Order: sequence, then C-alpha cells, then structure tokens
Amino acid sequence: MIIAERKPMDEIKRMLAPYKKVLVAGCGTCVTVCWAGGEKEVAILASQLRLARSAEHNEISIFEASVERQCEREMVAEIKDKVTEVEAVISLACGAGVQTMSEMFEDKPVFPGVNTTFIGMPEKEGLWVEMCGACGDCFLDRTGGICPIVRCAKGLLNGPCGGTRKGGKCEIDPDKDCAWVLIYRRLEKQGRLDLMRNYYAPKNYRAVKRPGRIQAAKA
Amino acid sequence: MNNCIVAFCCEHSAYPAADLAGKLKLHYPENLRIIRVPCAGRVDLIHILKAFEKGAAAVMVMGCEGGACHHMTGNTRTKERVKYCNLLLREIEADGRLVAMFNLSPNAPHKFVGAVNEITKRIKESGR
Amino acid sequence: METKIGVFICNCSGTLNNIDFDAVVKKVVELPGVTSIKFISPLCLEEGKKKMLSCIREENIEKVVVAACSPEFKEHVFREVLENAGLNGHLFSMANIKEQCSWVHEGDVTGKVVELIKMAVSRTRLLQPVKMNNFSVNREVLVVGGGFEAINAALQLSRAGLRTTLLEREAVLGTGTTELENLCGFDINAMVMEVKGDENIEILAPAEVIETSGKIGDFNVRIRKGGEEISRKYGALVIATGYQTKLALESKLKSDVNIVSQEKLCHMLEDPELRIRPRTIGFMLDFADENSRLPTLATLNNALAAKRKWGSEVYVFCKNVKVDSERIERLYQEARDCGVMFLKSDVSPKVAAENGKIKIEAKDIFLGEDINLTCDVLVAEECLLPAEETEALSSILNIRRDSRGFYQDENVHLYPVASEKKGIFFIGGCRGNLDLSRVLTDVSSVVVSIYKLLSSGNILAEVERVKVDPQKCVACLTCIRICPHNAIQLVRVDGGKEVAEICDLACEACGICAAMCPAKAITFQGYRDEEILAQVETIGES
Amino acid sequence: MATPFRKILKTKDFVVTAEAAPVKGSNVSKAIEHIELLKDKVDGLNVTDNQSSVMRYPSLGVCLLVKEHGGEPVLQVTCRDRNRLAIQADLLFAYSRGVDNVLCLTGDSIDVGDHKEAKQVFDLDSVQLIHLIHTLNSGQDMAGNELDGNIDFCIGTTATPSADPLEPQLIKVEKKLAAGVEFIQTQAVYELDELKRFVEFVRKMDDKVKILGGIVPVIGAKMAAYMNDNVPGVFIPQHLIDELAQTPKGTGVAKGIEIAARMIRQMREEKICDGVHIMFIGREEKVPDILEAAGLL
Repeated sequence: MIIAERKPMDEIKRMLAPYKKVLVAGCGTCVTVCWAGGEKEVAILASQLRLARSAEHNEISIFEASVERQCEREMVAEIKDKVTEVEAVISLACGAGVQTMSEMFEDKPVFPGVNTTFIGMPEKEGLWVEMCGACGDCFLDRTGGICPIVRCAKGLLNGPCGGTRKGGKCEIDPDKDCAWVLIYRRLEKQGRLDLMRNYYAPKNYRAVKRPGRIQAAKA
Repeated sequence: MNNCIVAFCCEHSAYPAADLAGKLKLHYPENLRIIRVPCAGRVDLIHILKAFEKGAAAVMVMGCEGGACHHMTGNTRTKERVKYCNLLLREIEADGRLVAMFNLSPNAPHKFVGAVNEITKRIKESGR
Repeated sequence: METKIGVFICNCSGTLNNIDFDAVVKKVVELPGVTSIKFISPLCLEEGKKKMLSCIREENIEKVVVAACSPEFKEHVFREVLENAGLNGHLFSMANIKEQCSWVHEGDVTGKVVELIKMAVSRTRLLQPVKMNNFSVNREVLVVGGGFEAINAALQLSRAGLRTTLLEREAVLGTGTTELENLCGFDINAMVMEVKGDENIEILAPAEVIETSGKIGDFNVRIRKGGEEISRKYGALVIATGYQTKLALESKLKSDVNIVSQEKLCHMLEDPELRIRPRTIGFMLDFADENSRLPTLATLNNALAAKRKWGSEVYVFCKNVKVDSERIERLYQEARDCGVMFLKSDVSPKVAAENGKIKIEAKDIFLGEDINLTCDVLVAEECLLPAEETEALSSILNIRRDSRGFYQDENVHLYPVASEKKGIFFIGGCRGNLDLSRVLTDVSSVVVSIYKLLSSGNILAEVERVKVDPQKCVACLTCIRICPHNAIQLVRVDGGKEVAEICDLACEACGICAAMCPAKAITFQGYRDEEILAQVETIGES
Repeated sequence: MATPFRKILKTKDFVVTAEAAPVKGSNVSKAIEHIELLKDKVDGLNVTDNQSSVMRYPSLGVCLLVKEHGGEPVLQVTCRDRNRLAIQADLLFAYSRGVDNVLCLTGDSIDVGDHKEAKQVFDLDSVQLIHLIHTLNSGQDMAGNELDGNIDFCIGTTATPSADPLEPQLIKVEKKLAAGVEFIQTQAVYELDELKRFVEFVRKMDDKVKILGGIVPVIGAKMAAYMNDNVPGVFIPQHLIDELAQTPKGTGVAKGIEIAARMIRQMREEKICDGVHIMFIGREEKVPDILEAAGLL
C-alpha cells in the first residue's frame, strides 16, 4: 500500500494563498488507510484552513469531497461539479491521484496536500514502515522475503555494510534493524544461508524503463 | 460567537465531577459549555477544531485519571490526540495551549473548577 | 416534516431561583422542531412523570428534551417515561440547568439556560432510535485454574445453577494451594472432595486452553487434554490461575545458611521431627515488593507461631507494616505484645553469611541506631508474581496485563474482576489481589455478575448503536486494533469485500473507534459527529 | 621512488600504512605537509574518499600529490557518490597516472555527513566493486567493451571484526575473499582477541591475503563514548574508556598514543596480523610518535 504524510501547513497555506474558493479532495484508498487523506483528514484540513484564514481576515470558502480512488478518471469525474465551483483543489491523494485530478481538470490548479513517501505496511496501529521500492526486478526470493533494496539504508545486495550497530541495528538509526541482519536470521532459520553466500551482480536498474508503463497481455 | 469555553466531559469522570461542583455550589465562569461524551476517547479533532471555528476561546477535553479510564485506553489516546491538536493550532499560529486535556476522577469537583480556572487564565494570557 | 420535539422544564421544586422561566419558555418555543413546551416541577416525581407521559401522548410528541438536573441521576427515570409513552428511549436529551448552570453561577442565568436547552434541542433533532434485542447465550462457564479460588468459584457457580467446567494444568486439583492459605482457614481437601462430587461440575485436568474466539455468551474454546484437542462453547470465562513467589535474596547465600521462605517456615513449625529449634529468627518485609499485604499477614502469623511454639527471639526488619484490616491490626498487636521486635528501616538491610549463621546489618530509623544481629534463620522476602502461564493465557485471550504482569490490576477501582472483554473475569492472585479474605469477595462478585448475565439464557442489548457502514469502510483495521473491548472483527460482506463489523454484545459503546476511523465509516447513535457538532455549533448563538 | 605496495605486501613482515584525510578546500599545503612527513615512515598512504560522507578534496587528487612527492598512495573508492560509469572512469584516470592501489569500500551513509539532503548512489556495493576492478584488470569494462591499454590494480577491502552480530559480516568477508582481494584493512579494533578470531577465520579461506589491523587512537573517555555512539562500526570496550577516564587532564593525546603503540607492538610481536593501518584523523602529525613508540621507526 502507498503511504503518505500530510504536508506541513505552511506549505499548504502558501499554495492556497491566492484562492478564496477551494476544494479539499480526499481519496478513499491507500491514504485513508494510512491516516493521511481520508474523509477524516479532509475535514481536519478544511477546518484548520478556515481557522487559519479567518485569523488572517482573509476568509476562504471550502468544499470537502472524497472519492474512492483518485487515480481513476471515472471516480474523479463524480466530483466534477464541485471542482467546477472552486478556484483550486488541494488533493490529499498520493502523487498518482493529484496528477489524475490535474489531468482531468486542466484549467484548475490541483495542489498536493500530502507527501507520498513509500510503499509499506503497518507495523502496528499508526506506524507504517517501508517495504518495497517498486524496483521492477524483485529480489525477495534470494533474501528470505526481506527487501534489502529499501530496508537496507544503502540498498546493498551482497550483505551488510561495515557500519552495523550493536545488536544488529542500522548505521543511520539505532531504532531500525539492519536489513541484512534480519535476512541472515531469516535464512538461517530456513536453513538457506547459502543464498546469502552467493554473489549477486550489480542490479539492473532499468528493469522498469522510466516512466514505467505496463501493457497487460490481451486475454 | 462567543468566547465560550467548550468542555467535552467524560460521563464517567468529569461530568459527575462537574455535577458535584454544582451540588457544592462552587463557582466558575459562566462561559463554560459542557458537552457530555461517553468517554474522552470519543472526542475527535474535528469536534475541537469546529468549536474553534465557531469562535470558542478554548476547548477542554476532560477524562478519567491515568489508569482509570472506563474503556482502558480512551483517555490516553485522547491525550495524544489533544497533543496533536496543539500542533495543528500552532501550525496556524494560534495558541496551542488553548486546547488541553485534563484528567480527573468523578469525586474531584475542586479539580474540575481548578481546570476551568486554569484554562480561563490561559485565555487571558493569550490576550483574548 | 420535522419531528415534534417536546421540551419539559423543571425548577427542582424552586431551587433554581436565578432563572426567569417565562423568558426561557418564550425563547425555547421559537426553536425549530419544538412543538410543545411544558413547565412541570418537580418533574421526576410520580405526579410530574404522569403529566409528562400524558403530554407526550396528547401532543403526539416524538422526541423529548428535559431541562432539569443531571442526566447522571435522572436520565433513566425520564427514559422510562418515554418508553412508557411508546417512544424509543434514545430519542431524548437532557439540559443540565441545575448542577451545571443555576447552582454554579451567581446572578441571572436565563441566557445560559436558553442556550443549554438549544444545544439539547439541536442534538435531539438529529437523534435516531436504537433498537434493543434479546441475544441468546450459552449458560455454561469455564473456570481456568485448580486452586482454592477456582474451586470456590466453580462450586458457587454450580450452586447458582450454571454448569461449570473446571480446567487445571496439573493432574491434581489444589496443588497450587499453599500451607499459608491453609493457615488462613481454607480446607482445600474438603473443597476438592466437594467439587469432585458435584454433578454440575466437569473437571478437565491436566488440560490447557490453546485458543479462544467469540464473545460473551458465545465463546469458543479449544482445549488440549492429554493428547487430544477438544472444542467447547461457553457463555463466560473465569480466570483464576493464581500467583507464584520468588525469593528476593540471591541464591548464593541460600545454600549454606538457613534462608527460607514463609512457606518453608510453616513446614518447619509443623515438623514434629525438627531437632534444633531456631533461637533467633529474622524476617524481611516490604523492601522488595511494596504490594506486601499477603507477606505481612504471613509474617505476623509465622512470627507469632515461632514465638509461641519455639520461644524464639523474633525480629522483623521492615520498611512498613501494612496494617489495613482489623484482622491484621489484631495480629500486629498480638505480635508486639508477645515481644516480636519490629525494626523499621528505609533501605534493605545488608545480609551476609557468617559461620553458618546470618548476619544482618540495618539502621533503625526510629532508634537512629545501627543494628547488628546474628540469627539462625532468616525468612527472606518473597516477590509475588503472576503464575507462569499468565503471559501465554493473556495472549490466547487477547487481554492486556499491567506492568507487573497481572491482569487488570491497574484498573482495579473500575473493574475489580471484569476484564476489558465482556464475559471474561478474573479472580484473586492472577489479577494481583493477594489478600485471601478479599479473594472471597472476588469470587462472589464474579459469580453474581455471571449469574446476572447468563442465568436467563438471554442478554438484552442495543442493536447497532455503534455501527460500521460497510459501504464506507476501507478495512484499514484501525478500529479492530484499537477497540479496548475486542468487540470488532473483520468479516466478509456476503462473501465479498472484507469490512469491520462491531459485535453488539461485546461493544461497550465508548466511541473510541468512531473517533479514530479515518474513513468516517463508524457511527455511534447519540454521539455521531453530527450530534456532537450540532451542540458545538449552537454554542454562543444566544 | 617508493616500493610498489603489492611488492611490500609480499615481502615485508609487518606492513605499516597511515590514513591521509583530504582537506576541505583547494588549499592543499596541509596535505602536502602530511605527505612529506609520513611518506618515508610508512609503506602506503591511504587517502579517504569523502570520509564520513563529508565533502572534501578528492581522494584521487591527494593520491596524485602523494605520487608527486614520492610516496605510495592507496586510493579509497566508496560506492556512495558515483554510479558505475563514474567509478570506472575515475579508475581509468587513476591507473593512467600511476595510482594503482585501490581500497574498495561501501561508504558511510549520506545521513552521517554534511550533505544530508544529497542523493546517495550505491549503484554498486563493495563486493561488486571488487568484481568490477577485476573486470578492468582483465581488459574490459562492465558492459563488456574492450579497453585500450593495460590495467592491473592491487585490490584491498575493509572488514569489521568487532561487529555484533558478527556472522553476517563474516559471510560478506567470504564473498570479498571469493571475489579476490590482496589485502584487508580492518575497521578500528580495540580488542585484539576479536582481531585474532577474525584473522583465524580469514586464514581458513585464504592464506595469502594480508590483514592490516586498524588503529584509531582515542584520546579521551568522552571521545570514546562519542565514537561508540556516532562512528559506524566502532566498538570501544569499557575497560579502555575507564583507562582513559583516569588519565590526568592534558595528557589525553599521550595516553592515546601509548595505548595505540601498545596494541601495535602486541599485533607485531604476537604475529596477530600482517601489519597495521593507522587512522589518526586530524592529528596526522602525531603518527610518527605512534610509530616511534611502537618501535616501527
């Protein structure tokens, strides 16, 4: 799932400064699940904006709307009427959603209200961690199902760097585990440590030719 | 409005504490408006923000003491939520201290009145 | 067409004398939705209620607002009036114009009263009925544990007419019960005999719980007994797995000198073949474990016995003697009268072995003197810990423990015996209640609670008062992870999409889930966002 | 002319190298001073590559200065700042100018340095870098194209003998040995038993590779605690910290030198390893004092 985080208010206020009629648009999929852009966050941002602008004596009128997936043109089309009424849109969807909105309403500025950060999973309630780098060349079969591309701070393919901290923690953050120590433990548990002894040649970073494009095979 | 203080009071603690304050005829400012909730945990950010939108001078969220929440984690979660609300207010250059969480037991009417006085003091300090 | 709201105002027999009720009536009558307004005082007595009832009927009132005292005291009274009049009890709000207005402000409060009523009316306009339903429940109870607490509970449940299963880890019942408990007047052997002879009680031993699911009235429990696994259904679960003790002193001292536990001393006192009676005995109390109610009782009992039986010199080194019941007070007095010395110290005394004896160094804070004492036997302090299986069982039950590992101890003043999950109860040691006389209170209150819940075979509960809208739910699992009562589950709607669903029986209506749901998919009748915000938005309008 | 490093490795009993940290700025006079001071006292001068992710004068630039002044340079190459094209190009340039000893490292993370917002590269890792240099040595680039001109680098790498847990590190060392290296320079060690254990492990797989024990003198208890918390891969034991804590004020540097020399002597006398690599960052001028105290001058 895509994980995002609300942008700092300063940035949002700056983007919306010239406008007096704005739509706050939420998305009902990934960003709802990660508490960044669902209906609840839409209401909070809208309220916060109204408060901010009223303190500046520069009233703003705000509409609120959410669609199931902002990265789908058909679903975004459902809120067309509301978009027509406003001068600008602040979208709480991921980058894909913001761009879909921008493309659908080319005459309206559509601003990102969140920073899209990574593909991840909840470690516990309210805490999400990065799991996948969408590299287009999955390596997980060789690493006991732990991705060194994003879970190792350096994306190393042939084992840990020399900076591992005591207890197998990451060089850059004692709160994070060294991915290669995790991989070692997992493979050891599975009796497959030989996988870690293999040499892996430099990765093909063009496995996905950017910008990515996938054509499904026709049935 | 209005310059009222909106107090979301848990029906297991702050609300009965306020009742007791009434029975003892302890006085507190008239601009207090109490909204009864089943647990402090029910109070959401939007409730607090809307109160400010309507012109409230301050918002109090009042729940049970530390380990005594009727629903185990309602008061601690809301404490975190109120802390986040402080941040949301500071982000828009408002005085974050004007939303606050108070923990008290149902038999603490003086603590209830003390909390109201405390928030009233903060309102004065913030210049409203 | 807007529903008709009736407003009833009471001045509590004239005690609300700083309100101009005529002015209030004039303002309130203009509020949208209000079709009738009545001033009746006192409203909560029979005559008032009768008037209210007939008014609701005559004027076809559909929802009610009462402006009077606190709902904490009178909500149920007026709800009953609504229900007698054929209305749903949830279509009702109270404006607390007494305790939270008239009595706490000086001078005329008419304006505030009008506003409080306005807030109540604006909430009431949005209220929706909540249905009640009878859910049938399983009447059998599972008691986990085989000590005197568990046996006692099983016997009482059986007497209350509820079929009970007693599940014990060990092969024999009552093994966990110590000499000390016997000392406190329990005849464990007689209890075991009685429970074995009770037809209403099934004993599974040795056996253990390996999985639980379901909810109050309908728990599914998987049990391992011998080599096989069995599945059972129960209406309620009682956990009485007890506690264990650990000597607080280091073991290296223990081997060559006489450092013993309270229980060991009990054995020594009973031992007819004991050749050498200890001349000097030291006790440690309240240094390692501040929750020392049971150790205090044991110390006083043993100190007295040693004094009387052996005539030993007895010294009790303590931080405090926690004398919190009449019985302990009496024992303490007796001990002092017999010449037991109590030496109070802030820090734990130094203990060393010397020529097969134990040397104790302490500073008595009352005498202000250093005390050096050599004794034959030292009764070391014991830390009280939850039984070994507590941790595993808590994860099987999905129930939290406190910082010391006991069940629920932190929340003791609200939930002495009930867990956060409805239908699961704790007794005695496993919840940190180590005072034997109070354990009996635990047993009684658990039995009464379970009897109330299960005896009729039905539980009357609100239906969908807190509800997930499956259309809006994005299955983010937030509510499932945070529900303090474990009342929410992931289910498939018609075998398709997965959504969260709240179990009406298990839900305690706290609304934490409604506040946390990022999709705003959870509604809580009476405390929906709309109903709360309607009050917020009315504030200050007067 | 200095003796080629590969020849030193083959012939000398106890190899001594020292670290030369490039300057921040274009004024290289300090670097030249250090080179002049050390070039005849050590067998190789090892030049760091944006050490600790702090941007500096390039390793290759200082290596050329070492060469100009008659010393034997060891070029450090990390994988952090350059992709495979840039690394190959830099290596071609280095070799063409006579810099033919390479130390292959992963490189510290960008987060520990002074340009925290930069994009870190890590197109290759250290094992892949070793393979890459062998490819160059064989006359080809990574894409398989023929190269004009002969290349023959002497290849070294690093290891952390005191890592916790150690096993994953050792597996990586195995991979580096399998790829083929002529010398291993360890991360700073403070427990010689750990170094011994490490050398034994390496010897089981490769008895030719030379192992240089890493020495970073610590000059105070505070510095030791700071290094434990902030320098990746460094673990200073409590007994050393205690020893430093008891040192009178103002004598910390002397104490640091004393401890370093004591360890080097032991390494040499007990034949624990094949040499030493001294990293006295910011106090390069004190390296001769250590060498003297260790009896290496």
